[in-house]
Amino acid sequence: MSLSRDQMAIRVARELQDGYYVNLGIGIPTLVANHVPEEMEVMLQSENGLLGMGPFPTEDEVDADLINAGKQTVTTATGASIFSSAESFAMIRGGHVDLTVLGAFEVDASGNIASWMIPGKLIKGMGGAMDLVAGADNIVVMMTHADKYGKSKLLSECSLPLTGAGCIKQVLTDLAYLEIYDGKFHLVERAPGVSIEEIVEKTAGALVVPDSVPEMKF
Amino acid sequence: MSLSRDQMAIRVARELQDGYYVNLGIGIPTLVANHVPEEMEVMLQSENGLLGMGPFPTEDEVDADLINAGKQTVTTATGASIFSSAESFAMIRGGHVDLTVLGAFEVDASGNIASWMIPGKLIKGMGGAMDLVAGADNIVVMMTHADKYGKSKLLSECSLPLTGAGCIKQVLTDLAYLEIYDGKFHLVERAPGVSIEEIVEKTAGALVVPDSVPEMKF
Amino acid sequence: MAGFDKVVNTYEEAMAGLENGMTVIAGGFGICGIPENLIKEIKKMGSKELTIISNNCGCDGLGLGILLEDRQIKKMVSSYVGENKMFEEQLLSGELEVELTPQGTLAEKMRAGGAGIPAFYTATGFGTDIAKGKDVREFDGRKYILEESVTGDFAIVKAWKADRFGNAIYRHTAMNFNPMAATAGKITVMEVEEIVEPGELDPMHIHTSGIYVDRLIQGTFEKRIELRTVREN
Amino acid sequence: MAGFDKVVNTYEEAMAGLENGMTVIAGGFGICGIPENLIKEIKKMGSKELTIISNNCGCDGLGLGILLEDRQIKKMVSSYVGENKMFEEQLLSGELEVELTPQGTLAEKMRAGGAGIPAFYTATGFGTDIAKGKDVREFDGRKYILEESVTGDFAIVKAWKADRFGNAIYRHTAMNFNPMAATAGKITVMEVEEIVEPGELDPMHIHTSGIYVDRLIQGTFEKRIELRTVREN
Repeated sequence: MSLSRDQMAIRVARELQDGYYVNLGIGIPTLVANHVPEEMEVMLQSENGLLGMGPFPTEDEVDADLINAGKQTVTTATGASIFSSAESFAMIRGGHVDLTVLGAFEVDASGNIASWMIPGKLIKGMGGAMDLVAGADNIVVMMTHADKYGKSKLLSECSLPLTGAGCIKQVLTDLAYLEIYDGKFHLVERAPGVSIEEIVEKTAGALVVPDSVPEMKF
Repeated sequence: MSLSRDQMAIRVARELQDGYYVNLGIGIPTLVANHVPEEMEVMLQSENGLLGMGPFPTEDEVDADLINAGKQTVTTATGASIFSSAESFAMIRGGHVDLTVLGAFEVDASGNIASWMIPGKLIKGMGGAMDLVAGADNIVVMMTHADKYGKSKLLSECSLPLTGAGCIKQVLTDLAYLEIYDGKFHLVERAPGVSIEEIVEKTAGALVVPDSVPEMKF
Repeated sequence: MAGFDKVVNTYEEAMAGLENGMTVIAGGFGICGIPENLIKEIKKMGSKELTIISNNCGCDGLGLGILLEDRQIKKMVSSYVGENKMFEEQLLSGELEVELTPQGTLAEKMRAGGAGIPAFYTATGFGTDIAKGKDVREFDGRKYILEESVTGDFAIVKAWKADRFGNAIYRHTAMNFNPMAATAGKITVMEVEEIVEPGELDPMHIHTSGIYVDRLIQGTFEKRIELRTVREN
Repeated sequence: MAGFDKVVNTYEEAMAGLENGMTVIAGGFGICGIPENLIKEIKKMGSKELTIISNNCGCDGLGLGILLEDRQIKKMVSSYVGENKMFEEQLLSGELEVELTPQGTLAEKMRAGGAGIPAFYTATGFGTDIAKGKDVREFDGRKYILEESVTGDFAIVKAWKADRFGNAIYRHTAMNFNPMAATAGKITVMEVEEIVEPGELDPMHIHTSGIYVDRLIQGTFEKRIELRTVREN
């Protein structure tokens, strides 16, 4: 069985460590916030200038001046700090964020990522994605293994315009957890009940399958 | 008669305009602050991170955390702002300071300035002087016309290591007020009772003397 | 004499001097912390062929989006131009030019522009379309591209409070691009919710020093919310 | 678990891991806003061959000056090394190397180092000895030199107050180089006059975000004044 979105978030949350400053991309990555282990503290960075993002506000707390990078109203957590966009990206570009989780259209065996533009569709812009992938040492890409037509999103070479070159080392899909190095994908874990054959079949880029590939446990 | 230090400061103060943000270098330039015309407001920038420098503190007001770039204890004026050194030099480098007044060892007819180092003597460092001369459009150099041995400090080419290249356009000495352009010094005003001959004699760099050179009035 | 008093009383005065073809840098993220009324004044003035440097282009009917209605914008420099029907139309018809710039690079370009730094190297965008035609250089084994700074004929920003000298503080994440934008205008116009007397704001907590502010005006703001997201009480 | 609590209880813990030959970036201007006790700890540890990046080198008997006593410094990167007898001796004897850097360039080098900008162009120093060996490039008809950023194995900074998470505010001009230094250390150690609980400081007025701070310690400070200058009451 492929992972549900929540299971994907749970698996990514296992990469968290106590005291981590984390940037969660818009979309599925935000679900990771719901699965921070209880004994652990993490602080969420929002690239529009907030470190220490709290939960969504109650109706009474809603404040037009307090939003996240997804433009949603939010609150501040205890011990938050607020700063300019230049300062925010100084943190990101300077490698001060411990973990970045973001979605993608494609990732390839060289660690390239395409996540911001599909030619022919309207261009909306890369927002902070190019800065995030260039700035973080520790990035987890979170996406489905294949698109809705069954076409692999783990390629030998990205076909879409890149968000960043050679910067992705870890990918969590609905089928597997993989690492990227030496120009290849390396299968590390598989979703419960998902066969190695299915993963091999749905991975277009070079894939190394070790002798033993443990199943994720939930 | 050559100008006194106070007369020099009075003459430089005539370059001030209401609402000017001004950086006064350490030494003689600080005297300019004493001669701001009464109907005028200027704000002093101190490059260690203070805009709106007030007078020296009373004994009771002395605060080790509030100093100027000369390391003297100071106070803040009403409407002051305090910021980091990076922000301070962003103001300076970005050309936001309206007038900079600083001393020099030598200035030459190309607008070069030497003000920070005399080889053979111990090197103390340029501090913020190189940034100030590179950042300001409007700089007045304030110095004696000749050194204590009578040797001109207005040269065809600076002999000492430069603080900045081609950045000085105005010089006020104890003998004259001069502008620099087209690779020459241009005599604009002379100190009361100082002859053009004396100025010509003590200016080593190319000097243009117009038909009429008014005396400064005090 | 006026001294450091930057206060102007009308939006006409605030935007006086804006001409066709000029470049305007605007603060704001989405429609949070945008200079709503200064933008409305630009619409009223009808200036054309503007180049606008701003992270986003507002939305339909609010913020910079309203300048699309009369085709006042020639070119947008932005990181994300979002969901804006009119934007899409003008882009596809070729009436509007867009220079997409990564968000952090855009923020740094504004800061650099205000700080007298003409260009800087960044890893952001290396190996992507953004890098095309840009210098590449290696430092410590990693490759970076050279990005040039930006400045504007005008900068329009929105702060929370400012004293009459233009010393300003921003409220929460309405800060965003405003502090950098404020430094990068030949003429910087700031609108605020409240103007106070000099001395009322703590010098240690000023976000934007008055040295950057040329004109200051107090306004009232709609402060629309783009995505109202709430939890149960 | 510790979470974001950065507080350490001893200066030994604060400086643990400092080794011979490392680079240390220090905040402070003159002896204003210097991390007095962290410097004393370095003296106590006796680390040698240090490269120190700091605007100044303290004075005789206080601040970084005390590291000269046991010849712990191999190289200083500073804008002004002031009146320091021991400094002069070691410089003239060739025991100490000095890399003089314009003050604004030094501040920007630290900021850039912390912000992932490996190099930037500045007009400061163009045409002077500082420009020797550096790339020159013209932008808009003016010439600029390329300056590379700096980072340290350690950064040592002094703030006024910080919460346990390391969110800090500085007092008056004791801010100076501290905010940039704080961003540029692989390990950043901050000492403060007062540690408060998270939530006590307004998020909008934090000067240095806790993300930059690895270790935090509360100390007592001499805060000597270099030039006490007063006027009549």
